[in-house]
Amino acid sequence: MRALHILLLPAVLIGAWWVASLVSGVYYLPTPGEIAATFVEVWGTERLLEDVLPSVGRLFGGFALAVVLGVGLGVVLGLSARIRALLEPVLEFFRAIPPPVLVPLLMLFVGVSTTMKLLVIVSGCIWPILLNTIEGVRAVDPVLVDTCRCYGIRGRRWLTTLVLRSASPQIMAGMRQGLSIAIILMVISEMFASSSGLGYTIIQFQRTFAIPEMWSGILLLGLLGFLLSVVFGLVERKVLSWYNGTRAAARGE
Amino acid sequence: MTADTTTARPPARPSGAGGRPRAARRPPNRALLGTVGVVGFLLVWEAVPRLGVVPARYLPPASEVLATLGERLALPEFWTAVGDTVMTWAIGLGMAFAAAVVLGFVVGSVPVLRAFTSSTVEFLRPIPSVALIPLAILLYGTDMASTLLLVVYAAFWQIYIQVLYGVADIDPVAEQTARSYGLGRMARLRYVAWPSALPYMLTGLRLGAAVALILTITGQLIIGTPGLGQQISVAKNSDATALVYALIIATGALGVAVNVGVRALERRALRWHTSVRGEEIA
Amino acid sequence: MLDVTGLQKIYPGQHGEVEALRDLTFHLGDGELACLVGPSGCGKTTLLKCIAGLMRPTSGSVVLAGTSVTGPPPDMAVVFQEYGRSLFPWLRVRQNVELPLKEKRLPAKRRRELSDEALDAVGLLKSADAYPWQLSGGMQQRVAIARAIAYEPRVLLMDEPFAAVDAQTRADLEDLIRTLWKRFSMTVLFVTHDIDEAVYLGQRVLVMSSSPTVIQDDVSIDLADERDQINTRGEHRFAELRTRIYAEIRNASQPGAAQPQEAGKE
Amino acid sequence: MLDVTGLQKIYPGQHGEVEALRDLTFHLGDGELACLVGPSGCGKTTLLKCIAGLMRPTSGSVVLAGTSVTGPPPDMAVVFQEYGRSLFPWLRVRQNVELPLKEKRLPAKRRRELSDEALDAVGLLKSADAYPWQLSGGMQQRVAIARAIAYEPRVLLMDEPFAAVDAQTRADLEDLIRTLWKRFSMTVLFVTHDIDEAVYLGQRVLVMSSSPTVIQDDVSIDLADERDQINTRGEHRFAELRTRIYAEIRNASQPGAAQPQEAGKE
Amino acid sequence: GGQDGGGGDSGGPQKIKVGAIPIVDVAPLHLGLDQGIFEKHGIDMEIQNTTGGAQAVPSVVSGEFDFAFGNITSIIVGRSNDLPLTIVANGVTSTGEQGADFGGVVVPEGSDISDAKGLEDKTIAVNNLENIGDTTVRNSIRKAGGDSDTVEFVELPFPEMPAALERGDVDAAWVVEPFLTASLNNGATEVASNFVDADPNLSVAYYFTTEQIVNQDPELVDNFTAAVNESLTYAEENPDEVRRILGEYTEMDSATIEKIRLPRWPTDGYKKPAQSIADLMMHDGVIEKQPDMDKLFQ
Ligand SMILES: Nc1ncnc2c1ncn2[C@@H]1O[C@H](COP(=O)(O)OP(=O)(O)OP(=O)(O)O)[C@@H](O)[C@H]1O
Ligand SMILES: Nc1ncnc2c1ncn2[C@@H]1O[C@H](COP(=O)(O)OP(=O)(O)OP(=O)(O)O)[C@@H](O)[C@H]1O
Ligand SMILES: [Mg+2]
Ligand SMILES: [Mg+2]
Repeated sequence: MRALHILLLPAVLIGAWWVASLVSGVYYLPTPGEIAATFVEVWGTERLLEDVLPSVGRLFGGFALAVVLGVGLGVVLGLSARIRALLEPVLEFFRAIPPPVLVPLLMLFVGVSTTMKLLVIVSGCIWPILLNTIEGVRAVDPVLVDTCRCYGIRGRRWLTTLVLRSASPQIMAGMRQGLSIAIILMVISEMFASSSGLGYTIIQFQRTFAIPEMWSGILLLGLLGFLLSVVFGLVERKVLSWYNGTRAAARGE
Repeated sequence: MTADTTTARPPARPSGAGGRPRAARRPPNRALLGTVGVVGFLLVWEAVPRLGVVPARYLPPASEVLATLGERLALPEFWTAVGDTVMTWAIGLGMAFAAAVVLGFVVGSVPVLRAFTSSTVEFLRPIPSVALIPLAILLYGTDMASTLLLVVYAAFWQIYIQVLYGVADIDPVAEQTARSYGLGRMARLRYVAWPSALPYMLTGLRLGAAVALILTITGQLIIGTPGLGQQISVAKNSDATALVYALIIATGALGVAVNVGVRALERRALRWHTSVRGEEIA
Repeated sequence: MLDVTGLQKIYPGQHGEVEALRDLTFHLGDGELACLVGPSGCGKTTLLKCIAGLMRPTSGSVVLAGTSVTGPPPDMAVVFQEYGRSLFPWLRVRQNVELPLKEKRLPAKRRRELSDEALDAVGLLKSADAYPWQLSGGMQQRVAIARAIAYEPRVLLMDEPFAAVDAQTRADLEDLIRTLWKRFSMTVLFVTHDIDEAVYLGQRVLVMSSSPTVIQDDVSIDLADERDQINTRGEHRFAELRTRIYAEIRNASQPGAAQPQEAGKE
Repeated sequence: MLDVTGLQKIYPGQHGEVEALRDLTFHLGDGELACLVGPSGCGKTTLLKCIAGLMRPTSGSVVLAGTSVTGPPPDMAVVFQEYGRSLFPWLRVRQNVELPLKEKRLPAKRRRELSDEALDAVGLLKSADAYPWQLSGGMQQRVAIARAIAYEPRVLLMDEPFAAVDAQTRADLEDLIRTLWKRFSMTVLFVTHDIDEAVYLGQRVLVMSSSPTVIQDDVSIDLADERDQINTRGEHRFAELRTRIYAEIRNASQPGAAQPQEAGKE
Repeated sequence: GGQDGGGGDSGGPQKIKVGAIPIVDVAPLHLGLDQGIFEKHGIDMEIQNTTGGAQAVPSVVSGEFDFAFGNITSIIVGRSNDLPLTIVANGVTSTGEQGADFGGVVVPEGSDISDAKGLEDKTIAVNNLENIGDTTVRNSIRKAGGDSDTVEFVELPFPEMPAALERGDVDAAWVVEPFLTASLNNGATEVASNFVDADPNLSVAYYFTTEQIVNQDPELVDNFTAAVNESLTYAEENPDEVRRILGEYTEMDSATIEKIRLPRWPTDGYKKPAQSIADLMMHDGVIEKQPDMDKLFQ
């Protein structure tokens, strides 16, 4: 049943695509068959090791950094209306700047390096994490806040047992968003000052009109996203077991 | 009787005069603090090139950039570009929002649909809009529609996922209350699911609004559809650094304006929500 | 009217299951007012939710007015034990009360009438424009009650609806429920912890045992139909019934309250 | 020990302010056990929160053990009226009870001892590993009580702590509170709606008027210190006190419950 | 001149869209429009700013643009991937003078690299990998007797190059105007003129369209070619006009416009150098088969 859930819709969509590409015969729309064939050929072991793995490594690095920064900053901003009011316009300003424009600025400060690529990833995927953390922290149940205050629960324990835990459903929502943005930004970060990497390879295919190859790269990105979301789902289920339990319990399941 | 002379620090805030006003408790003046933040940021920016942290050639001081921006503001082309950008942005965001909210609610409230679509969603979400550029150009050429495609695609997922999480976060007791009073599906959607998901949705709107703006600019930058992004691209190719930053500021300012709007909406729509009411009551 | 037959409810859980209800069977006639008492954690809320169609029993059946309950039946109102969470924080008090009436497609004027009446009955007319979170616990609970009575249901289920209100208001509300019950000839199932209340209110009192839960006793309350707070409670028969039920409950809760951890391990 | 002087609390609001407390003054000696009764919505919870330092009064002062209360004082435990929401849904029952003990830096063994004892006292030892949302309403409330007593506070504030538990358990818990109070010589302020309970438990009963709220009466309970559920409640003096307080409350709630909409418009 | 244009029967000038990146190279196109040269040839042209050949090619293929300006490698790569691209006119040509071309390899102030051979083992920034920059720079190194395989190329947009160079992120950069002048102003030194090394008459970019358009509307194509050629000549003969028009369609400041080096815009002899580029691309493995040069040019 689960397999059916996962596979049915993709199968239908692939079928539709196949028909569409056969019928239209448009140059930019190869058939799924061609793409699949190219996929195997293009992403053989060598590219996998040289291009894909380092990219995925940077992806994780950037994402982890974004989580730490986003949650940290989000807690501070969520707790203090004052600091939030102070920083919000500046943050919103940066949030509105497209990564391709931001990259030169980053390069100016940190140079052309892995750090820059990590920062590009952070610069994009931090926002959903940050915003969701802020909202989650702001929405902590006031009765729980009072409970902690009375029992003198402060400092780290207060942070971990009250604030982070009760914001965790929102934080997880933000992280899920952030994860797929991180993949997107991994590609964008490799548009600059790169000569290898998954993103770079796809862009290069695109520039050299190697269309089936380009689609196979997009396919790989999608698969990567899917895989990561499955892993993320497992983590989420563990972290939010209390939350899902609450809901299921109230529904009497 | 207001002040209490026996206590060193009267916890009271007398309603009239005669007591120390509790500055720390008054709701912060958002506009004022925000302005302080912006001014602080500009000062840092002014200082960085002036102190030689980075050469002013590549990062002109804020004052110079603002001056350039000031000159631009007088030009009609600038406002045409802003208009184009805002138009693309607004249409794209509107379409993405409508689609995401409708689909999010439908899929979120029907578990079967959710189960069947989640793998596809997770597959499609991480596909970068920039990778779709050739497809966009092929379909719509370089006019606004191709940038719109990118905008809608990227902003849609942001809002959609938030709505899904929001719909899942409905308090079961509230939901059961509604069901037991015979509220039908539509009524539950309208009176229970919608307000419960609203905080998530508004966060989604803020996320989506920024992403839409980003892709509007990126599309103009890369595809070359008219707007601020295209002007940035022209300025870059002409090595007009100060102008590039001036245009970036204009872009960022648009983002700030959008956020102010959504925030205002949020304060109105979420008056009842802990996150908002907490700010009004000490 | 209401037939509960062999009802069993087992909550699944990671650390073993909890058998909240073992085997409940009882019948409620049309227009009857029955009170349900039982030790804390014995499964009263669970039973109510099953009857309301909000929860599927593990086995057994609930039949209401001839049709088997699978979802919330129409013309039923429920006052939840978690009154605070059952009010919609985004709606004002009056809107909370009127919401189900809208769904009934009553005209605005009639809705207004009904909500005015109900809020007045629970003493909250003046707070009609406040948000629920601006009210005290007892006031919130009264809003939930007002919502239920404004709905003019055929079946009224109430889960400890007076837990948070003061003695005086409680007495008033008890009389209100009895009045409404007579006026609209509703069927009422009323969960309470207060045995005096159960005796005063009910035509029957169902006593649930502690877990594994069954109906331990079904006491018919043979007090006069016209009751009043001072005289009825002063009657000798009242004291007798009260003592009897008290003893039952004492028996019932002897082995200790239900134990989520253990049931599954048996 | 506790001095409340001229306490006033006005809630701000868009549609006018609500004066929940007008002018409260009373004194509680060290180790006293006082009960607080009053009509629903009169401001009992508000008062408790002001004493607990969770809310700033609009004017007036609260002085606890010589120091003015500006934030929650140490060694104080509170059982909230919204018991369900005061438990951490992500912590198991035992973890909920032990959390404040951790903050007190007690060693794990001692924590375990205290939580075992407290859970046992409220009859929930078997549910120690369940999550709060797996418990019934009454059980949740008992967890909140267990958390408060395991903390061994010097000052214990309880806001209708027995509202959701059954008569039998309630009686047991009443006795438990009295035992603990004597053992640790805590100062206890206990909000309840049940006048019998107030008389049975307290050394004093403070009666609050309905809004605008003042202390309407301060009844000293001159029953013997050793109380038991059957004999004490049967005493003549008990009935007298009960009747007196009942009359007071009846008076108090005469003008109708507090009215958030109106107070500000005066 | 075909005064009547393709839509002769409808009378008015024929509307077309041309994609061009807003840089010095396309000055003739803007001048031609400005001077009414296209109008004279019965063409009502709209110039759409693009961001480079890679974006222009799909737009032309999809029919969004009738013509576009694109660099030779993009066109050759497209052609070798079976895209029906056809070159209709010269775009821009190297000045052919060593050290005075409109593009070249520069090294930062104080670098010990003094010629192309010195670029061995170094990191060089180019705007696009596997494109005209790296192929011709490799060629320059080989010509200077160096080993081109040891060079590492990194991709960086032209506008970021001067900064990257100054910071030492790269050892050298291949830049074109106006960034070449900007770098030289910052103290950089020019160490190679890679276009000149490849072919003194190297045409870096062309105006192109698709075979469909050539087949369907040969008259339009002829008109366009004629108009472009006339514009190229006009630009070649009036450098001041070029500098004037640069102030209009770009954002360069007047000081820069005065200083930058202008390319050449000849109207013939541009086919042969394309072969040199194709050869270099074959050599570097950028393409796998020689494109059909006859089909490439109309
Ligand atoms: N979601 C759940 N998961 C596991 N066990 C549950 C769940 N909900 C309730 N229970 C268990 O079922 C039993 C009955 O619960 P229920 O809420 O019906 O009791 P109740 O009679 O309403 O008690 P109270 O008077 O305290 O409200 C309890 O032992 C409780 O622990
Ligand atoms: N956040 C708030 N905003 C505005 N008014 C409030 C707020 N909280 C409480 N009130 C008002 O203050 C008054 C006192 O409330 P409080 O909760 O203290 O009453 P209470 O005595 O505890 O009542 P109960 O016995 O019903 O719990 C009520 O009239 C209530 O409407
Ligand atoms: Mg219950
Ligand atoms: Mg209260």
